[in-house]
Amino acid sequence: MTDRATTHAIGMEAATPPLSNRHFRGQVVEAEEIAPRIWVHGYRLPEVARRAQPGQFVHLRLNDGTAPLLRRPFSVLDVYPGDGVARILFKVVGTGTQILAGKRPGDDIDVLAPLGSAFQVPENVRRLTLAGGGIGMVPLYFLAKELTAARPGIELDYWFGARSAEEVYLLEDLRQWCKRVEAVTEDGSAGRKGRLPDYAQEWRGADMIATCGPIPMLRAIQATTADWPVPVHAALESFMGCGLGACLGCVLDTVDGFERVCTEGPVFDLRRLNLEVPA
Amino acid sequence: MTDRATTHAIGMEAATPPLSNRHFRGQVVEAEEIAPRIWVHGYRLPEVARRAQPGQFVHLRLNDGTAPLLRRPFSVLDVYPGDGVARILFKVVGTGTQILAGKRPGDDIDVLAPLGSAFQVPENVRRLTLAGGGIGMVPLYFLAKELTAARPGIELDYWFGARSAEEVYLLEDLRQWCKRVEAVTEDGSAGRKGRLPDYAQEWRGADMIATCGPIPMLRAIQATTADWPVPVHAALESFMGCGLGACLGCVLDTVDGFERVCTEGPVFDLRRLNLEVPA
Amino acid sequence: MSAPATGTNVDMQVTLGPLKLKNPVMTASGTFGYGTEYRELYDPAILGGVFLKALTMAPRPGNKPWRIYETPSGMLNSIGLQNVGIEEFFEKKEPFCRELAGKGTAMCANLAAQTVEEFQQLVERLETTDCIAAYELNVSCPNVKKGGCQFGTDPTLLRELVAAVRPGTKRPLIVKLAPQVTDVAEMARISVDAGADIISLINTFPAMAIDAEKRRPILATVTGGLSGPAIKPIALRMVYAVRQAVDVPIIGMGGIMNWKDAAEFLLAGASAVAVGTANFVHPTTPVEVLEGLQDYCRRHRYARVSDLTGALELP
Amino acid sequence: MSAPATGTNVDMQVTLGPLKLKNPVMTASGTFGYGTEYRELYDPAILGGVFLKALTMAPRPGNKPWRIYETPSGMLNSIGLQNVGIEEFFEKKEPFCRELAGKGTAMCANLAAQTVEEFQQLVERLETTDCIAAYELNVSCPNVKKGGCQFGTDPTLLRELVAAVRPGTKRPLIVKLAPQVTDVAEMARISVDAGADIISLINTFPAMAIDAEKRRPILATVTGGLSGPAIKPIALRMVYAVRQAVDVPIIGMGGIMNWKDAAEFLLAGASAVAVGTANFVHPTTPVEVLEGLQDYCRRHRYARVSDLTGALELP
Ligand SMILES: Cc1cc2nc3c(=O)[nH]c(=O)nc-3n(C[C@H](O)[C@H](O)[C@H](O)COP(=O)(O)OP(=O)(O)OC[C@H]3O[C@@H](n4cnc5c(N)ncnc54)[C@H](O)[C@@H]3O)c2cc1C
Ligand SMILES: Cc1cc2nc3c(=O)[nH]c(=O)nc-3n(C[C@H](O)[C@H](O)[C@H](O)COP(=O)(O)OP(=O)(O)OC[C@H]3O[C@@H](n4cnc5c(N)ncnc54)[C@H](O)[C@@H]3O)c2cc1C
Ligand SMILES: Cc1cc2nc3c(=O)[nH]c(=O)nc-3n(C[C@H](O)[C@H](O)[C@H](O)COP(=O)(O)O)c2cc1C
Ligand SMILES: Cc1cc2nc3c(=O)[nH]c(=O)nc-3n(C[C@H](O)[C@H](O)[C@H](O)COP(=O)(O)O)c2cc1C
Ligand code: FES
Ligand code: FES
Repeated sequence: MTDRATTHAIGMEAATPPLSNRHFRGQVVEAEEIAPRIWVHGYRLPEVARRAQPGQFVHLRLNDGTAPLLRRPFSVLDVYPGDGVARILFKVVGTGTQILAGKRPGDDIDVLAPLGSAFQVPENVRRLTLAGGGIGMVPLYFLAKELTAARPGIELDYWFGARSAEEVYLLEDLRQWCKRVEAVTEDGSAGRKGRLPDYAQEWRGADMIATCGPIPMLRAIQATTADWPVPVHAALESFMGCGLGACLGCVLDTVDGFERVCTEGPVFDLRRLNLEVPA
Repeated sequence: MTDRATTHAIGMEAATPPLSNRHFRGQVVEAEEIAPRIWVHGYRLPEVARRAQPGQFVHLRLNDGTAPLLRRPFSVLDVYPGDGVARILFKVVGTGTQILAGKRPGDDIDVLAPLGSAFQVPENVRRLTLAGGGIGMVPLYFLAKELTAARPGIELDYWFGARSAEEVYLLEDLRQWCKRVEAVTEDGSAGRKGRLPDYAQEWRGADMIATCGPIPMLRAIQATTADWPVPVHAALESFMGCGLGACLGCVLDTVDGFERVCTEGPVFDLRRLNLEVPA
Repeated sequence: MSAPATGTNVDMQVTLGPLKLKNPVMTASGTFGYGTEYRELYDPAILGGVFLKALTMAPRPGNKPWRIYETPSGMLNSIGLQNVGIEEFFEKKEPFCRELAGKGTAMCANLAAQTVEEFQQLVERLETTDCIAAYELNVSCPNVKKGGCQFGTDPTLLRELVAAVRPGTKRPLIVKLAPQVTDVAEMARISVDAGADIISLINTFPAMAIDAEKRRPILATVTGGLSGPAIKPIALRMVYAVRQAVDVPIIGMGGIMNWKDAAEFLLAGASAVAVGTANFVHPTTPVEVLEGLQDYCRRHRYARVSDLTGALELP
Repeated sequence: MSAPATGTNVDMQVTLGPLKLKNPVMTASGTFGYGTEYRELYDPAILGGVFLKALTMAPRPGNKPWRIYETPSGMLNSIGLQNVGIEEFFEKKEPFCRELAGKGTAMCANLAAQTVEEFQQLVERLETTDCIAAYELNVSCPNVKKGGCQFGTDPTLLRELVAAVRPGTKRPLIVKLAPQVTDVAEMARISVDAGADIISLINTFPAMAIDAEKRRPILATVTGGLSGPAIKPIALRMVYAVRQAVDVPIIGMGGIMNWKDAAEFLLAGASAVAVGTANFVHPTTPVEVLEGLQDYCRRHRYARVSDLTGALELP
């Protein structure tokens, strides 16, 4: 993993001292619209760059005002510990992400991070299928990159689900790390036509499945893989309040009762989840 | 009055069609911080540039969100009808003005304008004293500029009140138009020391006084000039809702009952106002 | 069934008991003057209805300034029912009402009074013009010491008032409920039992702002009424609660800023909506709400906007 | 008089009847867990007090998701009193409470129950630990079908509850009032008459959000409680109204985001404040409120922060 001194030049300045072990003020060092309404941001956050693991998220404050009020959670896309930079990838879907998309290199950013659980890939996994729907690709991108560096020889299959060709991105990076990269689009404009779960049978050979995406997609994968003898882990989303485990606002239903996406999650054993509610 | 083709270059593009006779979408064509926290903005608003008169104001929407919610009123600083540009000058005092200060040339701006009453200078006025406190200088600047163009030979005295030297600006422009320009600062760091009303006796020779500034200042001027045989007109401020006369939120007390700053005002005969409340 | 709104195949007409509106978009009392103030911005005749600024028998000067203040996603007002009084209304404002009424916009008088008798007098006087489509009893203004607020918070007084006003008119009678009550559904039930044809809600919430540096209340009246997007979630809940409690149509309001907000009120149970504070923020909001609702109906394949009312699917 | 807070000559201590706090800054129930969740961000021992997450006798799973949603300058929640139950509290959470209590932070238990008896049992059980500084009766949670809300809106039930709980403890008894009542001052009076030492307010407002495109309520429970800056003007007015009605001290809350908001609550009549939703937005808000209030007192030459209480000057 090479650090990118040029792109992250601003990141080379002295970092703002951490506000605490989990609360940082960083600077935007990279802001690029890589596809329509899809942005990649790099933040100078040395501690986060050192500590964040695939699946974990950052909880961003968007403005100093009261609307939007709450922070917004985003999975970590990857980290450059040498530069002290952590990156996210996000899609503009509402007010908060619109404000975020307006930030420019040099702007400050207030971050709680790294938060939540990470993907745990057992040592014996030789072949891992990564199945990301839409921006669900983000934590899996990080996972692919980290595993490639940490476990030479591991075989990665990457399945990228999207509505159409223009919502498929960063495939070049993924191809560097993965033996097989498949795009699946609803309109067939890139790769195969259909939805990710339609192709789940092709993941049969994997020692583990790691996935992330909309709840209907996860529900379908849950059904298909129900009796497979391999771990199936998923990164989930939820409306979040604190991000710290205090408000109990972000729970999902599991076989052991309600669990917090921000603390026990976002990465869960998919089979433990009851995804009937909500949709 | 020369139009400034260079500065307002962006302004030469085709204007957005007016939303109505009073409601326009314009573009920022100039944005300069001329003194600490004091900004001059130029907007491409051909209709407003044609119609606005000294004393009138524009009512600006700051964002698409709900906080800040209400529009903010700003006096017109001057207009360049040839360029189709109207300018304002504002001080950053809170959230709204902070957002406004973040706008850059090319950004859109949503404006209700021109609103309110204008300074009416009787034909027989030969010598006019203009007394502006702080950003109260804005409508008087416009008035000085317009009268210079429209009534050659009129004698203008300009008194600029401020806390200190750094809050005194645009004196060069005023000196072009006014026979006498006096600064009065509370700390004596520029011009005379004290507050504007301390020098009101020096305005005795004028045929008319036009003033604008904080209510305590206006109250003092009201007291001093109470029995002077000349018109004393003032531009007032108030918290504003609609800006259009509908909400009845912006009233001040007058000898004839409550009157709306946005409709009957902002320019009032100072003697008609009861300025006891509010402070 | 009437012709669908121009240029669309969605039927925008709504029938609120005895009150027919050409579309469900109205403007809220006190936020639209007498309709004249917005003429330069768009033609108010496109509106389904207009709630006029509150009328009292005698002219009222209103409260001292400051009267309004901005709060997070909301605003406080304490206008104090300033209005020209019923006689000057007839002299100066009635002609424009007549003009709009002639174009099919329902002009609804918002009545404010301190006594049952004054409410009755207002109705009696307004019965003499045919340009008023309905009466809205403002029993909920939080901004006058003695100005009708007690009617909105006291079940017994409310019942007496509505029952006393009812015989005075055959026109639709709308009761505008106060939100600062323990059980808004009960107040709706009482109003309907006593003869109300329609319930409108919510009025503003009693609220307060303080200038910490000056250590003084900001409004001259100390407290005022909170309106705007801040209260929308409360208003939606109240419309939903009233919808479960009574059978008469509801006019919903409170923080409507766009067509989406309006759709939410309709889904929660309102048959029409009124735009208030948004008129100050973005004066063409009612026009955009109307267009947005049409488009929403088209996308969701509702032939009539009235099909939206109460169409919320529960979990 | 105790020593002034470190590094300043302002006396930050406040005395709320029987409850002494080293400073007037607390955290609101349900927004700060049991105090442990924020330890990585700052030392909660700097706080004057902490209101623990609501406790019930049995563990409660809470409501189905979605439980929270953002609204203009506010948020809805419908947690449904999820908590570990009183016994697991003793096993797992009590040690940290003890630690904070040992450092002089008043740990206040927030009690929720469906019956008078369960409230009494909670008090009885908690009397066995000396780390609890006070009890806050949560009679106002809008998010459970049968969860104490009726106590907060029914004067008779409220009186009975407070009178029944009072004899069970000599510790300070705080009643947390529901805002969705016609006369909050009256509910405060009743609480005080029945034995409350302190009034805290406001809890969240019953409210609702709808997904217009899906035509469904967003929260699984349909309605939830509104908190945050949106409700601050309403909360301030209620604190001010209660201040006129009763003599006992008030703990004010509702949308406090910074020291200025906190100062406003003190000026309106509160003796202490609690930070709620702001803990989610900016977790170090309580620290900044504390520093800001100290600075405010210095600038305005108040020797004691307690001098701010009710210091509002009326017009
Ligand atoms: C752990 C976690 C990791 C995430 N990682 C990413 C990521 O890497 N990239 C990315 O683009 N997005 C990610 N999201 C989703 C992202 O947080 C939301 O898209 C964002 O908060 C929307 O904010 P907004 O203000 O623009 O939208 P809003 O205006 O608040 O809402 C717009 C739409 O998004 C939905 N929405 C809003 N907030 C959430 C939420 N927290 N969860 C689910 N739906 C929501 C709303 O229902 C609405 O339909 C993640 C969410 C979680 C919980
Ligand atoms: C007719 C008119 C003309 C004006 N012309 C100018 C001008 O040319 N240049 C300029 O800089 N300012 C002008 N103002 C004042 C300007 O509107 C306010 O400074 C601005 O609205 C503050 O917005 P904010 O969000 O930054 O402040 P806020 O955060 O809303 O408030 C900051 C401070 O400003 C005060 N304030 C806010 N709004 C108003 C208001 N409408 N009237 C008085 N005080 C207010 C608040 O009490 C507070 O102390 C004018 C006001 C009026 C009514
Ligand atoms: C400035 C102002 C004046 C108002 N005057 C009246 C009034 O005279 N009569 C009345 O019934 N309601 C009055 N209202 C309440 C509105 O009609 C409406 O019920 C309330 O503002 C909620 O809607 P909104 O949030 O969309 O503004 C007034 C509201 C505002 C903001
Ligand atoms: C997520 C959440 C959970 C809450 N849980 C409780 C609770 O368990 N008991 C209680 O009395 N109040 C509870 N409240 C109410 C708060 O304590 C507080 O009264 C209210 O949120 C208003 O303050 P705020 O606007 O600063 O948040 C909760 C509020 C929130 C936002
Ligand atoms: S977001 Fe608060 S507990 Fe998860
Ligand atoms: S601002 Fe609405 S009447 Fe003047």
